[in-house]
This record gives sequence, structure tokens and C-alpha cells, in this order.
Amino acid sequence: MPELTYREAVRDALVEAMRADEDVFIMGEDIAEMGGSMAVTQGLLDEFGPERVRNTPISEMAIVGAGIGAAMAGMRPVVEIMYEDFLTLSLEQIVNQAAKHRFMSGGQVKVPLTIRTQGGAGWSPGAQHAQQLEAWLVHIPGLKVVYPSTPEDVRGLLWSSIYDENPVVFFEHRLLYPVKGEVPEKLEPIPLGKARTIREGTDVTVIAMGPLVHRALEAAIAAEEEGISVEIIDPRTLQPLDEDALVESVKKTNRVVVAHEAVTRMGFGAEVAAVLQYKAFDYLDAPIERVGAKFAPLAFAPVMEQFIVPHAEDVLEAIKRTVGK
Amino acid sequence: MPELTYREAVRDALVEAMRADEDVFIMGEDIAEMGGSMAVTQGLLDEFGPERVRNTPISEMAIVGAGIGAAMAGMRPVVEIMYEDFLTLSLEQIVNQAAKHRFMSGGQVKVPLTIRTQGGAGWSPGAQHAQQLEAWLVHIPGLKVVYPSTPEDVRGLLWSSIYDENPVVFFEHRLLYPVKGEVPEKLEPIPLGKARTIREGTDVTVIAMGPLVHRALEAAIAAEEEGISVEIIDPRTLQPLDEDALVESVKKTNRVVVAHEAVTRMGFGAEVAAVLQYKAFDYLDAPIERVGAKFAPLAFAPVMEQFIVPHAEDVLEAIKRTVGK
Amino acid sequence: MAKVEKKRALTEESLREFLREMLLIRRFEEKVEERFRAGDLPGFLHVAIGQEAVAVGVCQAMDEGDVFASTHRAHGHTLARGTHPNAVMAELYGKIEGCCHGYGGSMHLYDVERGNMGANAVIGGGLPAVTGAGLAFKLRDEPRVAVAFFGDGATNIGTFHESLNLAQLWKTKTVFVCENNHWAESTPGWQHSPVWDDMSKRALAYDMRSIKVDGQDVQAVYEAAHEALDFARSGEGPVFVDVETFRMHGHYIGDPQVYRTKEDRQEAADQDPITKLRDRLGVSDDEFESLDAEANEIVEAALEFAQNGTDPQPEDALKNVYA
Amino acid sequence: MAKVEKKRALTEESLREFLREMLLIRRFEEKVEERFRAGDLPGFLHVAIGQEAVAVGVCQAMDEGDVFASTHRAHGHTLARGTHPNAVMAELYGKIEGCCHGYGGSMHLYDVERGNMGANAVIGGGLPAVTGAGLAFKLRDEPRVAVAFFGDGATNIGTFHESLNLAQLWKTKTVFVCENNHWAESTPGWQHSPVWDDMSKRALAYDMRSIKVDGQDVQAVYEAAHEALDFARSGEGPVFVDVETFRMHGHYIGDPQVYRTKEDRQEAADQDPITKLRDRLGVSDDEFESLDAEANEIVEAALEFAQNGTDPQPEDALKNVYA
Ligand SMILES: Cc1ncc(C[n+]2csc(CCOP(=O)(O)OP(=O)(O)O)c2C)c(N)n1
Ligand SMILES: Cc1ncc(C[n+]2csc(CCOP(=O)(O)OP(=O)(O)O)c2C)c(N)n1
Ligand SMILES: [Mg+2]
Ligand SMILES: [Mg+2]
Repeated sequence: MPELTYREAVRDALVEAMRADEDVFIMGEDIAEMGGSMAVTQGLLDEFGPERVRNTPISEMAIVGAGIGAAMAGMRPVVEIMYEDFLTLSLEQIVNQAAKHRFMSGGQVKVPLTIRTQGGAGWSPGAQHAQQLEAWLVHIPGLKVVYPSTPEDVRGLLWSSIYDENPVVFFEHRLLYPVKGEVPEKLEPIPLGKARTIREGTDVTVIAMGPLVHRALEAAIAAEEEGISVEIIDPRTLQPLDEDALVESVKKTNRVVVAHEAVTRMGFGAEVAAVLQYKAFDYLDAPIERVGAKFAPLAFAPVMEQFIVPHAEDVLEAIKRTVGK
Repeated sequence: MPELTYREAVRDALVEAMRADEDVFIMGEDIAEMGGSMAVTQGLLDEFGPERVRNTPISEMAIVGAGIGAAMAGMRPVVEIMYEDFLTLSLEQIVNQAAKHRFMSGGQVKVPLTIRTQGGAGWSPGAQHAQQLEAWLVHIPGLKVVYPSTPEDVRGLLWSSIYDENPVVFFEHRLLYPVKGEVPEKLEPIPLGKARTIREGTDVTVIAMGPLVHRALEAAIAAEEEGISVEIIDPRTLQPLDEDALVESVKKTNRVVVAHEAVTRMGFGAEVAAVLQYKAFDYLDAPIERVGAKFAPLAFAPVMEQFIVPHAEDVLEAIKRTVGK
Repeated sequence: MAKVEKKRALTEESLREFLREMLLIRRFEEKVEERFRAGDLPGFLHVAIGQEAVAVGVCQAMDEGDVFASTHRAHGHTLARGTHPNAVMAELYGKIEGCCHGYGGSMHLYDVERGNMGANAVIGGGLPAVTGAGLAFKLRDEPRVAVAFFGDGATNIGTFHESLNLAQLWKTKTVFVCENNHWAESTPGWQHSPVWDDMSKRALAYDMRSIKVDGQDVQAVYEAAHEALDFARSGEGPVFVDVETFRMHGHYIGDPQVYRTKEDRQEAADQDPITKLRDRLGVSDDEFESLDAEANEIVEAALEFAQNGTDPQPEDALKNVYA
Repeated sequence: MAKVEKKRALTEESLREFLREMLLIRRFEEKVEERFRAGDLPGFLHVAIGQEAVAVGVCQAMDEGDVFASTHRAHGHTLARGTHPNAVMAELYGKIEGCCHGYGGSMHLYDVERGNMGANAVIGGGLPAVTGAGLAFKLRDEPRVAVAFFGDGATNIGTFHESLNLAQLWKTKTVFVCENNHWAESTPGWQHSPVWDDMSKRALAYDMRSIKVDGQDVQAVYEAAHEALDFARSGEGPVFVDVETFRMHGHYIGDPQVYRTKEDRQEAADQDPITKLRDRLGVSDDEFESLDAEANEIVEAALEFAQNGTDPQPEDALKNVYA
């Protein structure tokens, strides 16, 4: 199998979809000549031209909203919000419009729009360029929410998101772009709503998202040395959530750690914990551990930044707590 | 003790604060002559004049942001977002600015701003005028989040919010405005971060917010008839959360129902469940039940609307499930 | 692309047709007011009494295939574009037979077959979508235009700015119809907008073409809308149509309008577009009464249809969340 | 209130002082570039090389007590307003001695004592606050003005529209300084704004007073800013200052500028405001070298100060979340 970086995998999915379908086009700030702030869309302008690779003004509301209108008119736009923090500027359109048009119209309308965005700590971006806000979107009926952690997943899930008939908010993580991984020769769509078992194990289930999948892997290897067998599951799609896969794993391991980079308080881990304590109550041998960012905006100074965000060691410690070590 | 409606109690707190302090002023859409869309600010224009009771243009971002600037310049603005759904238009200012100025400045700045808003189902407002979004704000370090359910609480907590040195997002519920309740003769500030035990009981703890406090009371009375003793706790402040009070109660009752009107998925109940399964793991005799809106935007037709939002019966059923009846 | 700028001639027959439509909207909304006050109707309801000429003038100027987005004050636009009064009334009653099967309600009327992309209860909420639809029409080289209706109050919100900016920048096939009725709820124009007395100034910030028109004169609205639509359709760019109109009633049904002087109300009443058209066409009392009876009959039928409609099943609430 | 419109005379001595300041900013930012490229500095860094005359001209025109909000490109504004280079450099190094004790970083410089309400990494993010501060000054009848710096790209965002609209409506004591450097990251003006070649058109949508000025001429900037500040201070209303300037380097440090032609870069280089002022004042090579040496010395000292600064404790990250 060939190897791609996460960045290349995103690009690949965009390119394939744009080749396959004239109705797919992309819009966002500085995505054309510059190839986006994260170099994801480099080269697309050359292949597809400025009509289909559209630099926008700085106007996040209009970027998403124009995507909604084009989607309602029959196209499949993919819009980019340069930093996840700027979702705050477009939520009206995402939450009140994209998510609700189908419902409010009684099923007449559909909005096949994909909203790509990225964020996360790393490189000391400071408090306004690093938030992880995926939990907000999970609260909103009508949206799908995807957060892939590997090149294979990001490619297959982006394709599926573009071809989904619903608005999808698609989260990428800044630190994952250079991460390499094997991918199938030919792009294979991955259905939304299916978790992936990253690693099998018997003692603890770590449910991890985005960069924490990789940190959980490190933690699992360290745990193994201490005789703890860790299973890792990446939900990949947060909405719809593959609850069955999570419950099944917990029934086997009886212990759970949920890990993401977002602030722990009211983060997605809260929902996972609430679901699992409910659906697997009798199987839990220890409290569900949550690993996430500490309760502070992201500080600039690297020492403080690193104190706030969760690391492999935090996952490892949580794992150990669940098994009473 | 005198009786006030919830609406009058909000007004009272505003009036008292404005009388006490020239630096308190209010801004919002149609709050002046019209007294606000919910008639909360009626009469304030007459007493305080148009400089301190300011009708704004329809520009939720600027309303909040101007409040931030005035707060940074030393005043204590209280701004109103007419419907909670329109928080989506001002989140950039709330989340990236108000919540973070103090932190990013390393403690130089403070933002004593209160953002009042209201929402909720009732009167068939449709999908864009009824969302309950308090959970979002709880995810954001730097904000305080308040959601009172009674006239006494709304008055005392609004006062404390206005005089808090931090930005506070203050949630009111449309259906509570006409609800009457006793209040102390003189306004008594209620500290943020303290839960209230609404009712004592021994079998189940219902942690309820906003209108669900009242529905939980109905459910508790019905449960009593079936021999189930229900304790009801209203956190009142969601951030900071009085975790101790919740844990204490659960240690006594060993059973929990969390109830709010917001969509269950990723609602505040998820956080409460995650905290309690962690801090009171050994005390829980049954899975924590969550009661909230079903996973759909709010439909217009009353039969569908009422199907979506939670009622006293839903709380009652959840109570019964926890005790195995 | 060639610049098209024809004004289609309006026959007296067409104008009489316009009168009929305006009257239908008026009677429809009066009935809605009546039923709401009687406690029959759920929801938050806003009528556009006094603004019928805008709805009819613009919608008549639209071509088949054109689309539009409306606001919280949507009955007129929806009816003028041809959605059956039965379907609108049934929607207000929350019935399955409604144009959104009871999911939407007054502030969320959709009728995709007739190009209604949805009424919006968020001010400015529909403007970006209309920009995006106009972009799609341009990208696909379709001879269609997307129209947005919105009020004077809506020009204050960021969404408005971003949408007009983007539309002009990309020369999308979009027409922005600003219904300046001098009020945003209880807030008079001078209190919400520095350019309230000349809204076309808003367009200057985008170098966008603008047209000013008297919104109480349906023919003038029709012609202005035509000009705007032709221009947008040809791909030359969007147009801002600055319509002056009058809200004869309250902001919402039941609004006591404590904030409004008698004189202001009278001024609005004096600008009744139906009276104006009637006078202009020299419609006799008899003829008017018969038109009126016709309108009332349609409205009564719609009411009956709606009242006899079917309530959704409660569980239907979980449908249509996803496609 | 009386309309104040005096232009304060600038002595040659003052202009020499301006030159000194501009040079300090230039050398400071060049050093920042150097240290960033050397891998010494964390964060996302943007320099304003070529735009020094705007920072110095505006900040010099401000009175004590005036406040301002800046952007992601904030070093110049902050230094021009008097924050010590040591404190700025230490902040870029994330040290306790920094002007935000390491919590902020390059895009979030604050210095409340000197009226710096904060630099903002969200485009347009500081504009509403400046409107609100200007409102507070008006309500309290304080002779202070709040100034916002922002770029051409920022005029496209809704926040800009809402802020200017509100400021004009309420005649807040606010000055909006648009630094039109012709680029928003990689996006040229013509590609992001329909009025890119005359940004003062933006002000027309609010009937806001505007002043156009050559941003490479520090004296002109100073005078324009003075005029704007006086007008705002007197309570007559906000002013939009449309400054044309040039970004001589990339958007961020390390930007290869693949999107930019050589000619465009050269054009910007030809507009160096420091060269212009130097020529105008007839500063000799010797004199310039000595000024330069002085600036470099301050910058070196700042660097040393910063590099020897104290790292915060990790747990400090949980402080300052609440007041
Ligand atoms: C974003 C937003 N803010 C506030 C409201 C509440 N609201 C509903 S209608 C209205 C006034 C709208 O004024 P205008 O745009 O002039 O339309 P009109 O009602 O006059 O038709 C307001 C403030 C809303 N629906 N959306
Ligand atoms: C709301 C928002 N969207 C996008 C960005 C990313 N971004 C940072 S600087 C910039 C360009 C800003 O252009 P301009 O306002 O002209 O300022 P300049 O960089 O030229 O000084 C962009 C798009 C941002 N910081 N905030
Ligand atoms: Mg209006
Ligand atoms: Mg620029």
C-alpha cells in the first residue's frame, strides 16, 4: 500500500472528488495560490482553476452561507474555515441554517455541504488559534461531525462527507498534517458513523480522537510494558456516533479512558462517558477516566501550553488509574 | 415575603443595580420603548433614559463586543441577546474575546460584562427561536454561566453576575417569566457557584435546570405517591459548578436523573453524568439517567414540538427507571 | 455578456391581476391576524400589511427557475410566488398539508418547486445562501437569479455586509431587495441605521449597482425588479433594490405599538398600496367588492382546508433531521 | 460641542524623533525575523515592515488616556505607543517579563498602562471593543478616544460592518485606522474587496467621516490622525482613516510569497517610509548610521533581556482564567 501524509490524503480526496464531479468546488481564505494556511490545497488552483478553487474575502459567515446556497442549488461545495476558532463567526449559518433547512422545510431541501476546518495546539498559536470545538457541533441535530486521525481515514471520510447529502463539519488537526500512513491504492470511501479499532486489548478501552489517538498509542505501548493490555478505539465520526462499537469494547475490557485535546469540561468525552455509564453500567469496574485539556485558554508560552494540553503520559496515568495501578 | 414573577425579579435586579451604580447600563434590541421582546425591561427607559437603556441595531456581534469594550473601559454593561439562538452570531466576541482577554493579557484586563439571553420551547417558536445552548458556554474557560429557575434566584444571581468581575452568560427561560415566587424583601445577592436544594429526598437525586426544575417538582410529587422520595438540586450556576453539592446528594440517594430542556446529546447533563460517575462511582446503584430534548431541531407543529421537549412524565419515568420500577 | 435592459410593458390586465394578488395577500393576512387573536394559531406571526406591492411586484418580475429567500414576514412573498393559500394556511396551522408539513411554520415557509428557498427567522440569515445560489447559477451558466428579501433593520447585521461584499466581488446572479418599512420591531430607522433615510448608500460600500423605488407602487416595483433581475441574470453583477415601504400594522400580531405615534401609523395607512393601485386603475366600488369577495372566498377556503388538515404524528418530529 | 480642527505643527526635532522610532520598530522586527528563522521563537509571527509610519504617526497623535486595539501585526503599534522593547521581546519569548507575562504572545500584546487594549488574532475582533470603549468615554464624558488598527482584509468581515455602524449611530469616540497594505495574506485587494482601490468607500455606508492619507508619509499620517482624534474626542463622531501603505515582507515570517510578483515586491520596497523620511529630513549617512546603531543597541538589549527572561511555571497556565 502506498503511503501518504494526512495532508496529502486530504488533498487527494479533494482532487478525486473534483475530478469526478463538476459540482464539487472549494472556497476559503487563501486556498488558491497559497494553497491554504496549512498547504493542504496546494496545486489545486493549477489543476482546477479559479472558478473551482475560490479565494474568499475574510468573511466566515458568507463562506459557509454561500456554501449552503450553492449546495441548495444542487452543487457540492467544500468550504474551508482556516482555523477552527473562526467557526465562532459562522455558527449562525452552520447551526441555524445548514443544520435545519431540511427539517424546517419538511424534507424538501438538502444541504450537501462539507465544512473543513483545522485547529489544535502546537507551534504556540496562542489562545485564539488553537481551540478544539467539535463538541459544540455534536450538540446540534442535523449536522454530521467527523474527526479523523489517520491518512487513510481522513481520505476515505472526506470523500464520504463530500458525497453525504447532509452538512458535515470536518475537523482536521494541525499536528496531524505531516503524519504519514498507509492508504489503499485507490481511494476507498469510509462510511460515516463507524468507529475504528486502532489496537486490540483486553484490560482497558481508550476511546481517543484526533491527535490523542497517536498519543494513546504511545501510552498503550508503555502500558503494555507494565502488563496492561490496552484497546484503542477511534470513533472517527462523532455524529452519528458508533455507540455499539464503544459499548462492545467496554463489555470486554470493563474499563474506559476517553481522550481528546479539547477542554475536558463539557468536551466530547463527557458525552461518551454519559453514554457508556448508561449502556454498560454493569460492566464498568472503574470510573470512566477523561483526559483532555485543563480548564484554561491556551497559553502562549510553550511551558504553559504544554501543561494545558494532554500528552501520552496523561493517557497512561489515566489507564493506570482505571486498573488501580 | 413579597412575591414577584421571574420577569419582575430580573427587572428588579437591573433596576437596583442601575440605581446603585452609574456604570451599569443596558443595551439590546428593542429594550427601550418596547421593554424587550419579553417585556423584561419595561419601564427602565422612563427611569434611566436613553443613554443607559440603549436600543441597538440588529448586530449581535457589536452588541456583545461594545459591551466588552465598555467593560474594559471600567463600566458594568448588561447586554441582551434577544433570543439565545442569536448567540451564534456573537460567539466570536464571547468566546475569543470576553472569555480570553484577562488570560491573554496575563491578568491586566478584566471584563465585567453580563450577557443576558432567553430561549426555550413554548409558543411554537420554531427551530430558530428555541434552542438551549448553555452547554456550549460551559466548555469555554473564562466564562461564567448562570441559569436560574426561580424569581428569588434570578434576582440574586443577576445581581451577582453584574457585580462579578468576569464575563457571565446569563440564561433565562421564556416560560419562566410569568412564574411567581417569594423573594426576600430586600434584594440579596446569591453567590455564583452554589447549587440550591429545591427539595430533599432519599431515593433519587434529580439535578434539574431552568424549566425542568419545575417539571421535576411535579414529577417528584407524583413519585412520592408511588413511594419514591426525590431530592431535587438546581445547580443554578453551571460554571463554576457546585460539584460537591451534587456529589453529596448522590452519596445519600445513590441514584441520579439529570434533566434539562436542551438536546440530551452533548447537553449539560453529559457533563454532570461524567462528573458523578467519576466522583461517586461507588455510590451509584443505577445508571445516571439523562432527560432532555430528543435529537431534532424544534418542530413548529405543537404536537411535534411537545414530543421533542421533555416533560414531567419524562422525568418521572427516568426516576422510576433508576429505582427499578 | 450583453447587458439586457428591457422593461416589459405592463398591460392594464396585468395590473388588475396584481391588484387581485395584493388583495388576496391582504385578506389572507387579515384572516391570520383574526385567527391568531382568537387563539387559534400557534407561533410567532408577522404580517406584511402595507407591503403587498413589494411582494407582488418582485415576484411577478421573477422568471421560472428563479429562487428567493424570505424573512420572518414571509406570507406575502410566498403567496405572490404562487404557493397555494391552502398550503400556506395549513402550514400556519401546523398541518401535514402545509407547505412544510408542519415542520416550519410562519417564519419558515419553503416551497422548493416554486423557488422558495426558505423564510428565515434569523435576521440576515438567508442572504449568504442567496449569494451562494447566485454563484451556483453563474458557475453552471444557468439563466437563473436568486433574490433575497430583507428589511431595513437587516442592513445592520454582519451577515448583510459579508453577503453583499461577496456577491459583488464574484458578480453572483443575485438581487437584494431591501424592504425599508422604517421600523425594525420597535426601533425606528433613525435609531438603528445611520443611513436610514437613504438605504441605497449601503450599496456604495461594495460599488454595487442600486435602484431606488417606491414600494407602494406595484408597477414601479415590478419595473425596478425587472431591471435588477435582467442585470443579474446577464451576469453583470448583483443589484441592491432600495424599496421604501410602510408597515401598516404592528411588528408582530398583537403588538400594541406603544413605541409608535398615531401620526406615524396614519402616515403608513395613507400609503396603502392597494388603495393606490385601485385608484390608479379606476376600479369601481362594485368591481372592487367583487374582487374582494373573490379573495375572501379563497381565504375562507384556505382556512377551512387548514382547519380540517391533519396533525402530524408526534414521532414525525424525528423525521427529516437528516437526508 | 465645538468642532476642533487644529493641526499641531511638527518641528524637525519631532520628525527626527519619529525617524528614531520607526527605525527602532524596523530593527526590532528584523531581529524578530532573524530569531524566528533561527528557530528561537515560538508562535505565529507577523511583521509590519514597511508600515512603520502608520504606527508611529497614529500613536504619536494620540493623547495620554487614549486607548487602542491592534491586530496580528502588532509589534509596531505596541512599540510606537511606548511599551518597552524589552517587554515586547520578552513576550515574544514567552517570558514572565513579557508585557503579558507570556500568556499572550506576538498576536496578543497588551499594555493597559499605555492604553493597549490588546492585539487580536481574530480579524476584526477588536473593533467592537473599541466602539464600546468609545461609547464609555462618551457616556462618562471623558476626553479620551479609542483607536482601532486593522487591515484592508478586515473590512470584509461582518464585525467591521457592525462596529462602524454602531459607532456612527452612537457617535462614539472612536477612530478606525484601516491600514490598506493591498494584501490579506496571499489575497490581493482586488480579489477580496470590491472597493479595494478606494477603501474610504466603506465609510459611505455609515455616513461616516473619512480621511485618506499616504501611509508612507509619517507626517501626513500624524496630521490625519490628529484631525481624526480631535473630531472623535469632541464627540462629533467616529472617523475612518483610510491609510494606503505597503507590506514589504511576507504575510508571516517565513512566507515564501509564491503568490506575489517581483514587481509588486519591488513596488513595496520603493515605498519604504524610513527612506522617505530620511531623504526628506536630509539625514546624512553618518547621522543615519548613528541612529541605526542606537536602534540596534536597544534591540540587542531587548533580545538579551528576553533571552535571559524567566520561563513561567507550567502551573501558571491555570492562573488568570478568572479575575
Ligand atoms: C439575528 C436576529 N436578531 C434579532 C431578531 C429579532 N427580530 C425579529 S424581526 C426584527 C426586526 C427586523 O427588522 P427589519 O429587518 O426591518 O424587518 P421588518 O420586521 O421591518 O420586516 C428583529 C430584531 C432576529 N430575528 N434575528
Ligand atoms: C476571522 C479571521 N479569519 C481569518 C484569519 C486568518 N488571517 C490572519 S491575518 C489574515 C489577513 C488579514 O489581512 P488584513 O486585514 O489586510 O491585515 P494584514 O495581514 O494585511 O496586516 C487572515 C486571513 C483570522 N486571523 N481571523
Ligand atoms: Mg423594517
Ligand atoms: Mg492587508
